[in-house]
Amino acid sequence: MSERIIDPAAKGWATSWYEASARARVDGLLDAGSFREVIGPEQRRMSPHLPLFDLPRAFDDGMIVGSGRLDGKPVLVAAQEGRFMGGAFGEVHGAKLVGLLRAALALKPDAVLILFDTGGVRLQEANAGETAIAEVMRAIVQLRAAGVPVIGLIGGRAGAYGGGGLIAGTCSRLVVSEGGRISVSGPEVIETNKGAEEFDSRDRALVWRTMGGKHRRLTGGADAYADDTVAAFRQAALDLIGRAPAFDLATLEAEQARLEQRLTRFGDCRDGTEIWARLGVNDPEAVPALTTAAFDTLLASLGETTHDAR
Amino acid sequence: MTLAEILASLFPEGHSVTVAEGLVNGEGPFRGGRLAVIGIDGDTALGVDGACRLAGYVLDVVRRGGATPILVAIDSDSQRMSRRDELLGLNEYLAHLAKTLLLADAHGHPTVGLIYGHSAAGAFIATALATRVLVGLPGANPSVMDLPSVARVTKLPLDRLEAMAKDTPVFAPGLDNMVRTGAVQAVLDPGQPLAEQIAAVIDALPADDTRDRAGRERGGRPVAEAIAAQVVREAALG
Amino acid sequence: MSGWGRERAARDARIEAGRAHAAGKVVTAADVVALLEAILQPGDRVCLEGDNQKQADCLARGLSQCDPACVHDLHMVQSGIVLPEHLDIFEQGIAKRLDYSYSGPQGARIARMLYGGQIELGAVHTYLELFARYFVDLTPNVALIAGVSADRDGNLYTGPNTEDTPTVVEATAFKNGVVVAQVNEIVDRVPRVDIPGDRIDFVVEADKPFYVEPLFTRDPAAMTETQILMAMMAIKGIYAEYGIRRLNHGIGFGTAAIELLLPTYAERLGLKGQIATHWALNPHPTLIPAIESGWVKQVHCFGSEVGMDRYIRERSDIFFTGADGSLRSNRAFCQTAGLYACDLFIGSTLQIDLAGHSSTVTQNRVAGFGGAPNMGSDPHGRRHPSDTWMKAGREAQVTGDPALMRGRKLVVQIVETFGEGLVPAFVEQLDALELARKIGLELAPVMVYADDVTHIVTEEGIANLLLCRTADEREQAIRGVAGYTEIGRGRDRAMVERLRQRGIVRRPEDLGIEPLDADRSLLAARSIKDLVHWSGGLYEPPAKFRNW
Amino acid sequence: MEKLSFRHTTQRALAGAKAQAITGVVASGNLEVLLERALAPTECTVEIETPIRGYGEVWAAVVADFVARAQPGGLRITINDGGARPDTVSLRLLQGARLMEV
Repeated sequence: MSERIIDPAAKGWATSWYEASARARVDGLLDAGSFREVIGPEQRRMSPHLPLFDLPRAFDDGMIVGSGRLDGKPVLVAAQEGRFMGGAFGEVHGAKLVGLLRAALALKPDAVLILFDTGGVRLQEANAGETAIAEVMRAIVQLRAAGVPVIGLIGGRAGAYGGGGLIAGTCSRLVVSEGGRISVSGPEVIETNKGAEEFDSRDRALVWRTMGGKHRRLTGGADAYADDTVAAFRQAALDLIGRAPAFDLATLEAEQARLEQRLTRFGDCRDGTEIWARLGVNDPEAVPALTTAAFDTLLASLGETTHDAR
Repeated sequence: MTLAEILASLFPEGHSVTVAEGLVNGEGPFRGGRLAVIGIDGDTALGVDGACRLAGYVLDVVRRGGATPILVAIDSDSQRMSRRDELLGLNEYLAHLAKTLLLADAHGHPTVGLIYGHSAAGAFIATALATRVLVGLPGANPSVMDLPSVARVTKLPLDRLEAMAKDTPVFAPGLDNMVRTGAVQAVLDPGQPLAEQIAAVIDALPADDTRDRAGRERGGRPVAEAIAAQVVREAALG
Repeated sequence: MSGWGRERAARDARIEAGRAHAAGKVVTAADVVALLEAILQPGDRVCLEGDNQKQADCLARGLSQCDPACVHDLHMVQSGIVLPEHLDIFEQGIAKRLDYSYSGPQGARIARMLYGGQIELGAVHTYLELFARYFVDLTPNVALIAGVSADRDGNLYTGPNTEDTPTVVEATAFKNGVVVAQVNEIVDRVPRVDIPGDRIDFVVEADKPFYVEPLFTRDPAAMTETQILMAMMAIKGIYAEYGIRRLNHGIGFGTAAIELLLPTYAERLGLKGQIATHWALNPHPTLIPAIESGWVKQVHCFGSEVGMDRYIRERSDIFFTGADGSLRSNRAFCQTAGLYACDLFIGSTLQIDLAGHSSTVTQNRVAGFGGAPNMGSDPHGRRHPSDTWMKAGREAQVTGDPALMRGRKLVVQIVETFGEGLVPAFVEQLDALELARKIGLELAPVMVYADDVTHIVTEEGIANLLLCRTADEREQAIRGVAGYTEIGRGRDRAMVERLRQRGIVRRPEDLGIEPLDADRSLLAARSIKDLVHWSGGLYEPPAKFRNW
Repeated sequence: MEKLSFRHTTQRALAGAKAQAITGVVASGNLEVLLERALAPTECTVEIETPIRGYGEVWAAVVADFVARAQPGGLRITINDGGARPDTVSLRLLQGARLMEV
């Protein structure tokens, strides 16, 4: 399964990360033809639980794992398919990622790349999904402690929500695009539980100011901001592999300080634009419309958004 | 059991554990040393402020060194659902809290989760599920989502879900189902002193993450272990 | 008093009564109910401006709060039944009879009320018909209209959404009626005078800006490969073939896909300047890439579109704008343009029968017509030729002396064979017939009649109905593009093949189109954000369409 | 879920030597198609799992047209359907066959 599913040259368009399938992302991210899938779709390791709910299954349960090369470097890769069950963690889905991370501990690749695209836990397999997320987080931390960087890439339709947001927070480094969202509770969940006064989920601009890629990058929740192209994600992942922070007491103490400082500085802010203004952004209202180049220039002028405290 | 009863059973000689705004912190004498306790009480939702404080407590224990075990006692709501929490990056705070517990474990502090009330979703993952071993007390009620909410989202009738929940531990809320999934290793006996039971749990800490094996043995997660093992077997750098 | 000025005197009396609640012409939002109770009389014909887009919502709320003992049995004559208040007044007894045109968002409720006899229905019109009747036998006694701003003399600025206002005011003010305008603000000087003050009797400063729905915004992110394939076929098999320059598009995703393929696919076919240059169209955001690429020469608009104002202002070479720079739309004129000056209408529908009649009515909804039947019809009064019109005329069956042949307007239905929830678009019998029977309509609500339709485009191919010579050929041509619906599977395969030989049914491969090439990468914009970029930041999409 | 299964004989084997391919995603209105070169050169099977019941005749027609058009001899085709419309099914089948011809 290593054909070029999308040939950018023939289309005259860069391939959008947001629109691409999980397989197309993996295919375009890695060196051409280098991806080797483990437990491919032909093995039909599908969810044993979805039929109980009369729901269709996917051959790969929405999680694609395997190995490949990134600019020649050996890496392991996991990719979630956000369109199948919202990319949510079920038993097989989660176990494939757990297995990949455990394999990495022995194989010591140059990095593990996790291509997030998830709404969180799959409700129909909630206990399995939640437990798998806990297993994933423990495995990531062990890998990081062993010196293997774990890089998260977030720019899919489903974002990185729920437990996916927690796993993202455990990674060594995160790449995010404008469309990427990172959050625990989704806007609809907050609105359902707390009312539209708390969060109007139909106000999409508000959603992105609160949990979108630019906001996360500006506030240090992500380390790199990429254009919505597979090529840009590939470049960003390459850049980050060599700059992964250690996992030790010093890092977590720095993170504690960073997060405490965020509460002190921004704890009373009601909107993303207020936070950006306090960060020193001259025209916060203009941030959502900034092009990648202009946004990168802005980031460069705000030193504190780049850190090793993760 | 209430938190006070738990603490009394753990620390017959007294302790310094306090609860403020639902956050639990302190310690007590334990097997000639100390047992640190952090946690959430009173079905409190875990937001950015609480997660940050709990993480600070864990780092304090690690900084003090030794091999002080950490008990994470949980009766919480889910993560706090608010615009402010998400604006400030709740995922980073919850992940940070989990990471501090995992770091403590790596630094030789045995970490034990104890769920004695409710817990759900992000709050559960960031606390009790981030320990080396999680045990429960009868009456505890971990859940990802209650059945009426599941019914709403899946558009399945509640009575059918209730019937399915009886023999499908993979999705149904409740302590027994989390035991069968392997997330909760054991249920303690509230009639016996907890100090000895926790000590026994610490003495038997598994070296690796054995939750998926337990899930297979107990029937709650029939295939996870085999899938993960197959990936470990077959993955190779190319 | 002479016997020839009674209407004028009655009008003066109404205005006099209304002045008690006004300072000059100006009325506060709090006094709307008192004003309306003063100027309205039982049985009045009232136009409560509800257009396709903008709504006189403050006045609608006021009317619905009037005392039915004082204001009752009104005869509402308005194009749009859009707000809940538009129907509340019938339940309250304030209004009794209705002549209207379009009821999209209230389609289900209006069906129930018609069925329950709560509304005495005159007729469901097209826009142009209703506008025409304003000047013949449905002239309003009172018009309640909406604008952006007014001065104290009543000079009115309608803003980019002028829509129906000039027509309504023309009919009312010049035939002894009273005109009340709600405006978002009272200003010393309006940006431009859309309606002179001597036609406006009262100005209400509304409690909040009038509501406008973004009806014409189609998110490219939701466009499917199937819609792209249909758009490719339409461009190559119809636009290029007939050299269509003057046209109108419906609001569906299929036509939006055509707009987004102009600067890419159509450009590669070398069609720039040959097709799609002059438009009667609302300012569709999906037309921005074609405009920016130099495809479009001119666009006249029925109304505006939320978020497009700044863009239009900066593109006055393309759009009709006032001295102040903002868009001047006008529904009556644009409908006329679509009817007489366009060579093609292309739009979507929900149901097509075996003869080619189509309807957007489903069993429980009366959505009305709006303008589609005028756009989607062959105007027999047209007398100017064009190459497109004449070519279509030659393809149609000519009876009698060929020297007396006239042209044909192209009326194209572009539909996916299955809609939402696997509901087939091709049916034995239109639901409209059953609905008409159920609620006692004399005329079944058919959107486009079979004799007006010239082509049907589906993902399976194009049926050219002009070239059909018998009813049987027509039926098989329709079945021949009806895909896997029951209608499609019921085709006579041999006959469809014969129709294919004659070019009546054309498959993608007959047009040199490879279905697997129908890829989203062909779209000039794949997201709303792309449209913003194309516009140079001038397009400001509403919040619900943003994902950044 | 409804399970459907079709077996066809083709005039020839599908070109190319690719062993397997997958296209599409199981999502609302979409489907995934797994194609494996696993049968005799003039055999083709198509197995389907779909949550929408009662469309067996439509599936039969879509599959028959595909087989006639693509001559996918040698292929075992398995479909997980998410409620796709027939035109989408046709498109995915043709996409899948093209991937196998590489």
